[in-house]
Amino acid sequence: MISFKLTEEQEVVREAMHDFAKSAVRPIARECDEASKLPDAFLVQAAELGLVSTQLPDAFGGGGEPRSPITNAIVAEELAWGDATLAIAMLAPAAFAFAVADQGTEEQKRELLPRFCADVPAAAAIAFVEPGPTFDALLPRCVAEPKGQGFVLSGVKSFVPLGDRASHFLIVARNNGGLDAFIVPREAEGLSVSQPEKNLGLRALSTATLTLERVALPGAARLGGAAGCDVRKLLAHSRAGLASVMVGLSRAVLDYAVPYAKDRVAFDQAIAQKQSIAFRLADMHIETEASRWLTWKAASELEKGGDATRSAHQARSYAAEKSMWISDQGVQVLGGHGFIREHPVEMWYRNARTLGVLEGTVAL
Amino acid sequence: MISFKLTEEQEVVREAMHDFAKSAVRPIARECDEASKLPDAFLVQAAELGLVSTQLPDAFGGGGEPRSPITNAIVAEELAWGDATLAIAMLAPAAFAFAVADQGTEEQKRELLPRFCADVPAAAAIAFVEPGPTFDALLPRCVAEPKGQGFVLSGVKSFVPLGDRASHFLIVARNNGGLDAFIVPREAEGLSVSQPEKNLGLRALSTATLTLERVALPGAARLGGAAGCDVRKLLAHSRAGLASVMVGLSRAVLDYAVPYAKDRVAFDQAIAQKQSIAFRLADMHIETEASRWLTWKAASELEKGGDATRSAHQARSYAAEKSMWISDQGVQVLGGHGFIREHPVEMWYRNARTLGVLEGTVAL
Amino acid sequence: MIDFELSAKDREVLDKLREEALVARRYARFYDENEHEFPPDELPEAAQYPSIFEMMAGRTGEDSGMGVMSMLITMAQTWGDYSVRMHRGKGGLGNAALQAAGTPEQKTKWAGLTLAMAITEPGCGSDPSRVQTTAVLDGDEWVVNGEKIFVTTGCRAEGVVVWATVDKSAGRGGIKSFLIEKGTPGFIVAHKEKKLGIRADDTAAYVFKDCRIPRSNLLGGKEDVPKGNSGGFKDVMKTFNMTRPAVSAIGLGMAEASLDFTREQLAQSGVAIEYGSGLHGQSAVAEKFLRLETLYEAAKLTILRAAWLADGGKPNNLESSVCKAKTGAAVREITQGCIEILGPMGVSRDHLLEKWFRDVRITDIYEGTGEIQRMITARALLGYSRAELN
Amino acid sequence: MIDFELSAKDREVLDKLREEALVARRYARFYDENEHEFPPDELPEAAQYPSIFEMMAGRTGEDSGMGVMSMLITMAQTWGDYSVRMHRGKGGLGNAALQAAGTPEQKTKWAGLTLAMAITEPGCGSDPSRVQTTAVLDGDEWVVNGEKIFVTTGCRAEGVVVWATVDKSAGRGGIKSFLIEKGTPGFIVAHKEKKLGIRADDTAAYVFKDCRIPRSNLLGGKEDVPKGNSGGFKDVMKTFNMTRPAVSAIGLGMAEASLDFTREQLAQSGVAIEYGSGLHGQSAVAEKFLRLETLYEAAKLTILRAAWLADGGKPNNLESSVCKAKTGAAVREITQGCIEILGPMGVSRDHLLEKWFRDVRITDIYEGTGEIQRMITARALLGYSRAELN
Repeated sequence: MISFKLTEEQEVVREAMHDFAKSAVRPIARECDEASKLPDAFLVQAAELGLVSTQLPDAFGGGGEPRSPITNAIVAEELAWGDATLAIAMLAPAAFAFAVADQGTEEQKRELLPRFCADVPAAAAIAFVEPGPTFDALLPRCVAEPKGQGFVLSGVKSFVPLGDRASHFLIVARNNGGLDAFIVPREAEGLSVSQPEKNLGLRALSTATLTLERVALPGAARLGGAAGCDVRKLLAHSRAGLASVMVGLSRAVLDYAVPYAKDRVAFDQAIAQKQSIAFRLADMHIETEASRWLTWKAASELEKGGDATRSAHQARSYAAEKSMWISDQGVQVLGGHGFIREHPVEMWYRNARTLGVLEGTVAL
Repeated sequence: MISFKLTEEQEVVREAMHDFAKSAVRPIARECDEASKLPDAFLVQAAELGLVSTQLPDAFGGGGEPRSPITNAIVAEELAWGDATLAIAMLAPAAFAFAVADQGTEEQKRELLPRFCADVPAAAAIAFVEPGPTFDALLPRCVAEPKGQGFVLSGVKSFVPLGDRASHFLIVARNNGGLDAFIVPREAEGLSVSQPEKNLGLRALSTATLTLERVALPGAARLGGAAGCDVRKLLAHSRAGLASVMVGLSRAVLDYAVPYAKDRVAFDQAIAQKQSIAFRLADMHIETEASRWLTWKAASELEKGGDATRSAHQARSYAAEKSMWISDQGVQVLGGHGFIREHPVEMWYRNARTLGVLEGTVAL
Repeated sequence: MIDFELSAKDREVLDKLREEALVARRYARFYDENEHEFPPDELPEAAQYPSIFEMMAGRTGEDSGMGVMSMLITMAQTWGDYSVRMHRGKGGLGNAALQAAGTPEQKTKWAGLTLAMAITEPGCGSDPSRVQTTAVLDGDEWVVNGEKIFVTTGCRAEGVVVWATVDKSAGRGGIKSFLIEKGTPGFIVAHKEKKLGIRADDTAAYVFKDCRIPRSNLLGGKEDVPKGNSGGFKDVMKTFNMTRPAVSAIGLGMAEASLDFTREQLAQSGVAIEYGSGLHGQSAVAEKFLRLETLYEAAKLTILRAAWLADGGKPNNLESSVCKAKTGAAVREITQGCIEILGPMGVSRDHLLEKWFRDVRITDIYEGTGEIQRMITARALLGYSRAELN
Repeated sequence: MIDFELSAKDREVLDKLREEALVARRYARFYDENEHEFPPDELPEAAQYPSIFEMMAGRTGEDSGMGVMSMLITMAQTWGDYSVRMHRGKGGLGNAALQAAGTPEQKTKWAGLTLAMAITEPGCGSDPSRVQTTAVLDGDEWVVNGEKIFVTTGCRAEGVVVWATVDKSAGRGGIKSFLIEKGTPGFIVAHKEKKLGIRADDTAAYVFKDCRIPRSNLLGGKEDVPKGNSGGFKDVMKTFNMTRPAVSAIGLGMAEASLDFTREQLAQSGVAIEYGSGLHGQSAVAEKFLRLETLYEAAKLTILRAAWLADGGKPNNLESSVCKAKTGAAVREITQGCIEILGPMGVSRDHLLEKWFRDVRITDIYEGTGEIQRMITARALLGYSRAELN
């Protein structure tokens, strides 16, 4: 039955996350961007929210609540409303942990999941993106050759979040014809992790480039073991996650532009009273809504465990295009003030353009 | 040197063509559309303009003026301002004749060109388009197999203008790997010309579907004879021609929408005083201008005889997109009146969408 | 809980309706090319198809709300054709107004009539406050004078709900709606419009010349003219809260038909569409199609959102405008884009795509243009009054 | 005769300038990452490159007009970088104003100075008529008071042309421009803005506190306040007729650089671009690139059109707004689109594409936002006065 109704718990979570975004995220977003740095204190504070552990099995120290992509979509939107960069920093480990919980072998779960339920949870990330001008999520250059009982991994991954602190990476690679994901510890021989990349946006995410020179891995490093894993499912969870972040960013822009436009006077009227501005704000609202509903639809399909490849693709591509457009219009509504760093809009404009080229990094 | 200056002759031609479009074309456009018929009287009247003959060599009875794609672009825009359908009907034979004059053998010129210099010039057309959902100008399905000294032509062409009266068709087909064009008389064995097609727009053009069932042709039927011809050049001339027609259509919409919007009152103001309408009209003007300059650039490259493939592609694709958008906005500006056939805008909307899928049909 | 999956029951109903719609579609071209003809109240095949009421019997709380369901039903029907129906239900826009604003007596009295809605006048488009048609009380009768245009199904309707002012000085406050039955002296159907699309759906122009109707034909019965410029007008506006989503659904059903036709044609030509890939794994055509398909999905969800709110008894004025603004633009882009993809085939009248392109165009115009919808959206967003943003 | 081909001479000049620009580009990232630094007046390699004046020597009537040529020169330079130049020519926006509105004496007196232009104030954006800065005549001196923001090159300029009102009651008619040299008591450079892009190009905020300047520093010397709201203001506006195309060219040069970089990267990855084909012969990436390239070409031609009119001494107020509206939007779409095509590589600061994306953004804002340009375009198109359309 068609319903847009949040459960009571979801209403509570949304409010809590919004408060956190407002009080703990938004206030430090600019300084993190200018410094291109994630404050450790913030990550500790964020850990207390239990974003990762709550939905992990209690057998491994988790909260034992069932994984809920819908709830996670709501969480991601609220946190990203505060700041997309910090939201991804908070959610990246969950992407890794959920992948293991969902598709890992018992052994993989036993070894890895407890780390995310510790007081100071582990940092980890999924590595989907690759450098180079023709990156496509389903056509990675990174390759795994079977060797004996194990694999040898070669290739380059970029835009891996938390590169400065992640203990494990989940690396997507070709594996004779198909796709697979491999759990690679930071200290693996042949893996080199670059200094934080310098990028247009999401500057505080301290993303890294991973270079894999014939990294030898045991067979147990393959997510799902002998059975392997469903990379398209990882991708769908990730795309819906990115879409949620984009919706949060779009809403932030709109919430900032509306009062500005009502306040700002030109030609003896608030610019918001001019149709060209008013109608644009209307379209910004319309597209934020539409993006959210597409994201919720993907999340709800994921929650039911069906194949959400299509709805997740739709949510991400639509939200990417619209969040780009909305942040661009946000700059335009603010005019010169949209171009200077005294206001957050120019940062959102950079973050939107950067988000739009990502895969992986987060998941619902 | 960069210049947008028309020659004095071009200024004169433009004025003459505009007067003709205003007095002889626009007034009958609607009835021709409703009747899906080209009045013979109109074609006779149009012939007196000598659009085709003027730029054909005097050796074949022509005016002997050098072919001028720039002048032809100006002519096409003005006529299409009157009506795109009637403009194409007037210009289609020129596309055929110019192709022969430009790339034909002496023999082909001697046989065909005089027909276009007669008091009642011949009707003829280039057949580029093919039916089917994946038509691409450079990937025709129509094929010519060499046989003895000649060729055997098989395939289907659609949207061939003047199908009800053309005496000759220039048919584009694959010819071992490459592309060629073949002169096919209407009565050729194996060629069947359909009844006028029923289409969304350009209804009065009486386009036909040509079915070629192993049409046997002498080697001399191949445009350019043994040397063959440059189909990309035909395509470039045609695309620049279509772009000119689209520019004329766009200007017609704007010229109609502006006074309407100044006249129409809503919420105690002319709707043209509302930014959402005023700025849209501004964009309609801006895009009409931009389309015209792209078209002139392609025309000027064609006039110099260089390879205009790129500029012609740009002119056509841009003008197609913008004329579609402009006519769509024209309907919106008129509101309910844009949807009823008492006003020409709904016809222009249909014509724009139809023009956008064409290749061939006209040329500069 | 958030859910976008239809119940088995609803799925079954909608699937049946699409079967039916596919049959109705056979007649679509005929009524498009023969503008003077009216589609019949029942198609020859009607006997084999149950009425919607039979199909809907036995729905429970597990199924979607009626508002949501009626949007999906509308889409399923227009997916077949804009005008041709297996069973043509009675009732036009005027009946919605009657339901929304009529008194119980009025609802029962006129229940059986198909009612059109006459708002627009030659001088006024989307601005109802400019209504010039007057209704003057003379004893126990209203005397109506004025002209109306763009009256949907105005020719075949048995009656009409007419907007008229009882007090011009009161502006919007003076606007009331009146029910006038066909055949009433002074009620002239002036002519039938020739249109770009929806040609089987008649659009009439009316003239009222000293047309006398009973005092009781004032919809809602409230004769007093409220101070300020709202009141009676607001009642009238109520009508629009479900018609905006409904009109959006009408357009989107045809947009969906266009996408389905295009997908089919591409598949037959071996053009593959890959949902996993990004820009670098796609052909230009596939990428373009994916964009249009996503746009369809986005618009659909805004419609369902507006309807779902109504089902929950929540205000949906903003969302009704959001979905109409979004869908009105989307259906144009989708049908234009499908034609671009299929090229010459797309503009041929041998197929219905070109008709869908023409038919959807009205949905961004009637029941309030896209501009009006953005105005309403912006006012809500900015907390502006009509005076502050117009 | 209509012609879009450059003369051999002009081609040669522009080719040389691009060589030079490519060298300047080496320094682009440094000044972007080190916002506090000023690019030098001459780069280390300067000796090897002739000045523009030397290069331009010997041009004839066979070559393009100076207006057109200067647009192409601007594009060639910003194709290298927004701020870094091999030889930094003296002169800012203020010098253009001096040329347009100054008296002969003023032109000679201040010829040597680099002049910024101070128009915007904290309270007024694109609406100059709201200027609050005042200039009051006291004996033989003007006393200037007020604040200015977004003063381009305001820190390094040696002087500034300031808009101030001598009579608020006269509205736009009361606005005059004054030349104030750095170091004049009461002229304070308050701070330097941190920006999204064009970081090497300083943007200053000024404060004027009882700043006294000679009576002769009134640009143009006309002290009388014309009736109605035009006059002096119109003189001031003259400045904009070539700066709008120039600002458009600044943005488009960077958009072209983005396209060239993207084309190169795609070519290296074996992505072919076919100009003959339609939708069905292209990959999604190639089709997207073609669209952006065409958009670039379209915008470029609107700039050349506006400049060509000026060369012919024809009014180009409308065309200046047309080209700026078109280009301001085009450069955003082009740089955004190139990043989308190249994906992660596009947002990496290892390449300049992400910088071009940031740098071009200002060109749809300063010298009149895209909205203002559409307003001017619409007024001309509709024959509306400022009062009729605002």
